[in-house]
Amino acid sequence: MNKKNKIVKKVLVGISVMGLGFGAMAADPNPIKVGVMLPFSGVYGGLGDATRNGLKMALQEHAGELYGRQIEFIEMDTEAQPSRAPEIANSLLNKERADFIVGPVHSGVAMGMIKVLKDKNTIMIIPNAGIDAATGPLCAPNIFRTSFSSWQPSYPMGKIALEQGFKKVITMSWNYGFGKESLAAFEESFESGGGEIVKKILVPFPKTEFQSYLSEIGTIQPDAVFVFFAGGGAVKFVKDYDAMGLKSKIPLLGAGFLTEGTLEAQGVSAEGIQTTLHYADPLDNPENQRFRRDYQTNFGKPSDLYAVQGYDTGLMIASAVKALKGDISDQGALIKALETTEVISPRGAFTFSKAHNPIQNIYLRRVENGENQVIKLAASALEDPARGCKM
Amino acid sequence: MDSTLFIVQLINGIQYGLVLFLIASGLTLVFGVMGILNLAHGSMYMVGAYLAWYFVQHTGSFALSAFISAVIALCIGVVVERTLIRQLYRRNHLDQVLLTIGMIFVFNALQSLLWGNDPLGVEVPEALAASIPLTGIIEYPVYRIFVAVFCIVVAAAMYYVINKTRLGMLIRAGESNREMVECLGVDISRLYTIVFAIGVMLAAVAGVVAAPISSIVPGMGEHILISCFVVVVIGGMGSIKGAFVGALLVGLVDTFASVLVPELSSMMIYVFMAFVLLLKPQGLFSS
Amino acid sequence: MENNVILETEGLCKYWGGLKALDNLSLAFHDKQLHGIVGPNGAGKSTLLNMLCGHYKPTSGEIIYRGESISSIKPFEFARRGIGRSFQKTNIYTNATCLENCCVAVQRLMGGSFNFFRSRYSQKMLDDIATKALEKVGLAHRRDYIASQISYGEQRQLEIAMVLATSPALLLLDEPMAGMGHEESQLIINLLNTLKKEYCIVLVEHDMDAIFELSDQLTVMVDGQHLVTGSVDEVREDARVKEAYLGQGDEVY
Amino acid sequence: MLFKKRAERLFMWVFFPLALLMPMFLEQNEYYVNKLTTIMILSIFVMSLDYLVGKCGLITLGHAMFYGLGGYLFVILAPEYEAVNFWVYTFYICAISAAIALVIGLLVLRTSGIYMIMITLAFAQMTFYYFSGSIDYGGTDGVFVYVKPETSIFGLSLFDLDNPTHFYYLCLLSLFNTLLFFKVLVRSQFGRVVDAIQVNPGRTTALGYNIFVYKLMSYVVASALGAYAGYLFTLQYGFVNPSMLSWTTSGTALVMLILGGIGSIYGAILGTITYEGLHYTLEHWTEHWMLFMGGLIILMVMVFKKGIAGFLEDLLEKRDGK
Repeated sequence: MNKKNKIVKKVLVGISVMGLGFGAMAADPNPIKVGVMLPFSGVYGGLGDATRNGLKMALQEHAGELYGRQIEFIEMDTEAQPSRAPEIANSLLNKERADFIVGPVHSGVAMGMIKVLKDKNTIMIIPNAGIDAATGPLCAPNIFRTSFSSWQPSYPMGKIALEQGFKKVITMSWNYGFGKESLAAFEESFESGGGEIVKKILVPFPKTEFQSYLSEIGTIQPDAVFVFFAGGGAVKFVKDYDAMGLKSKIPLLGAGFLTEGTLEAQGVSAEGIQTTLHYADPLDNPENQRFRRDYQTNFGKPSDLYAVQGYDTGLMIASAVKALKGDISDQGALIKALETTEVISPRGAFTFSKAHNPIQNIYLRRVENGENQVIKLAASALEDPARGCKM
Repeated sequence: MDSTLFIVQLINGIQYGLVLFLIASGLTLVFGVMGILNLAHGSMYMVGAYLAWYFVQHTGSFALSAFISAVIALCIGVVVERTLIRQLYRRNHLDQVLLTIGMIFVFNALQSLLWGNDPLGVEVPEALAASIPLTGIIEYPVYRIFVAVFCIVVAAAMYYVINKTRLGMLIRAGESNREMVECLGVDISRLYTIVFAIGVMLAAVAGVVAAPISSIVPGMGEHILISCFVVVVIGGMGSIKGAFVGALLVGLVDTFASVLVPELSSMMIYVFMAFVLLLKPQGLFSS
Repeated sequence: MENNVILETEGLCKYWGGLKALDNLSLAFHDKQLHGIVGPNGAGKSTLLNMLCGHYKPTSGEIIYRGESISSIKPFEFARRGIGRSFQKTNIYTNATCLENCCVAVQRLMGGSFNFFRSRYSQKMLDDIATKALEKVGLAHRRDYIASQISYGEQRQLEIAMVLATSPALLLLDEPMAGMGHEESQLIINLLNTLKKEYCIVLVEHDMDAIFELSDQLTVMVDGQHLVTGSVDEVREDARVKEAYLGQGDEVY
Repeated sequence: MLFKKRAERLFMWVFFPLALLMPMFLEQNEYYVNKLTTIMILSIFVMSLDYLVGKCGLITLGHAMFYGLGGYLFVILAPEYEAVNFWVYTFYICAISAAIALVIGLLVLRTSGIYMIMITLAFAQMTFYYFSGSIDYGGTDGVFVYVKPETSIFGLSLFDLDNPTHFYYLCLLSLFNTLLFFKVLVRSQFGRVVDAIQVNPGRTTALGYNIFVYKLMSYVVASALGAYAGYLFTLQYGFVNPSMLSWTTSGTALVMLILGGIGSIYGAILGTITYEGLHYTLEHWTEHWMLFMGGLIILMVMVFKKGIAGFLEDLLEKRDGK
């Protein structure tokens, strides 16, 4: 009934070849079950798809190192509907008895999942949702994150804004968790360095009618504007900001999601926008170049941030399985193995903090010719403060 | 709020209101003439935006894309009316709600199948890409002014068609008395097909026109649909004039609420609607 | 002898926009009398009835019931004061039995309509009163029939039974004989002859024979205006009435 | 007799004994117990909607508002780290929801038909946006319920809400009571007037009933039970989120309702089971399940108007007729 994916077959082929090498070892005949809880329809559908592709790609590449274990994927569409999240998580936990549950994209769904999965006999790996609480007050030994906390990408931007000479800044985002946490992180570093937030605008989610706010920004005339928007809202905001003639007069700064997966739709309006994020497509390292090439070959479209995060999740699972020689039945040992993994990611290698959030580099990027070009390293091996985590 | 900002916000509000009118007019027209509540109206708006994006990719011309999209929308309207909506004339509102909810599901699925889920954007056509300086720092995009003018032209055209032409006469007659129109020897089912197709086309054209100043994303239809509901309920169901006034009011309330009570701004249009209904349960311009 | 006046109108007007549906009408309705109202189409008869039962609000003027002005009370309160009404188009609960139709009417008097738990089928007293109302109009034998399955004439009778079941003091009947055959009409005429001994009845009817036979008082209206009120004989002789009807041409008695 | 139709009795005799025994077969699998519990909770919600739409003719597209309120009221009222009494809070939540429904009903019920559909929707959107933007209640991320209530009455505690099987039985009991309550209500003297209003409002007014009051009462009762369902849903996983209030929740409930058979009360359960089953199957079968779900809904409206309950009734009547 569940989608047993093609990859299972491919993995099997890989194993029969590898089997010669590991001949002495009796492989556990049961597959490792990876539950995938991502949105495949609706606004977040594209993100879910990319994440899944990345995840599968990583596990496929490392199929030979899993000590004969097969991987079975069980995919569930969350529809980005938080109220359904507990039920789906419950089905992966109790019905499918998944060893790993990968998901979600949306922070609200993450809350619903954590409620069910916290301290349970499975490993939850968050490949995107940035909600601080997941590796803060709600942190748990069996919850990991391969993406970022909301705090991480925005925090370094405060310092950079000051370096560039901006003293008075307006911050703006949707009035929801991810946005508010991003603004708070920016404010934290910006204000501690002596900057002043002249106004904080919270737009009701998911409203995309920005005209009135932009008019207000034009009247206040700050040194710069720091925003958090993503997806469709980011497209609309960047275009409106440009059309109102503000871009050339008031520099636009943002958390990286502002120009992630949206550049094509934003067109020339995005040129010159500076953002901070833990990844950039043209990042110059061999892993990234190989990853982007292989992804293009495998899936016939360019990779993106979400694919990288999914890929790293796959790498993490593969490395833990490898470290434990295929036997993942002891949860304590499995958690230990995951905690100590160093993921050699296209974004650069990263390790995990005590709260199970990546300790990673954050890059300053600027949009040039429709690409997020890396300007410099904004923060090196940045660790989320994990406020409220008692682990 | 100083006076310049006030004027800028006034322009913003009116401009937003005019776009709302363009979308809501089809909804209210279809309801007024046919008594059909089309929840899938927002999906038509979405379809329009996606079609515009698709054809701009292929033809490179915004005007041509707009034309092709409008024609396709018209055809969708005819097909949907002939196959589905036709069955509903003698049914109650509940069946209409359910059928059109089903249509939303189908349109959303088709959108995802055909065009994927990534946010898309259409560039503003070159000829309208400029901006006019408004205050020292704010410029106003020409395209938005074009959209406003376009909406006014559509409103005027609708006014003309409804009040001065034979089709308009039939539409007005159909609103007040279905049997009478039938007695006049008019093929009412053809009239309905035409009206429904025009309604769909208006929604799609609104999607096309809005495409360059919005992001084209899955679910964009449902979000706008609810705003349209507020517009037509305030204006009075079935009244084009009401939709016009309602749209402008909603545009202004929304814009000023965003500035004055930002935390509650998304609720304000609903509060405003409740207030209007308290005074006039049938809306401002009900027949 | 004159009976007590129970319902009066004073300068009653109803305008629809610029159109005067009813203009400055002052009438008095007496207890235990049948007051007929005739007039050509558009004379304002139905408008009058609709105002007397609270369905429309008068543009100006007063409706006085037992000395109290009731122009501004809610429609349902008219019925509670004892003003019962039958409609031009049959207006019953077509999906329910005749008994159930009357029970709805009785229950309003008996109370318990806000009782969430007591079964509607266990109310013997209620059923008895409802049955009596059916007997009164001669429908006892149709008690357990579904209302949509009885004949048209019987449906009209049922409607009157429902009104009676509310224990009214006043009956407003809007063309109870419309669309009926001769025999059926005769049944209604007999019924009304009995009822008028107990109730004040206001009857709007196109059947002139019937109305002349039944009326104690008769009012003729034309174009929303009051023309004449008097006994049947007085009205018969009135020149203005003849003119009005001849002028209309189509409705001669 | 409370259950007059054969189909109804058949359903009662099959469903409830089966539901009663179900956890014994499913002991091994917590998921199915939880899934069935969710279906029961949704059934209560859909049933309250059926009473409004099917029995009172009040078509609403904003019933989710009360579903969500049931959850949020608990989060607002109950202390965060202290177990409260389940029954006391049931009372609080139903009473407050009823009061809110009373106020909203005063406004909403002045309108009818299409207007009412839209206005109920607008009110639901209002609460949706309120909780989406609220900082105290988690905004779009939602909030957790950390401690579930205890269920003692006079010192006797029947259910442990942290135990899925116990919670299942609590929901089954609630569902049974709700069904019984609505059947009694429909049969009652109040129900008689409600029927009368539904068939012929003009006549009912002319008989001296203030029909507004009856509609309002019905609205209040149905809303309070809708909130109760939302309260249970919240307790099941201990999680509240604004998406409970979204208009798709109301729309889906309407679809379940018509699928089960509108106005039949027990059909709500059939509709919910069928919808959830279809959703589950389609979802596992194809990523584009929405296409098929949409198609099914359209088909259903076109040809399967009476729903499963109506189909069953016709089937049994035909057999009886022979």
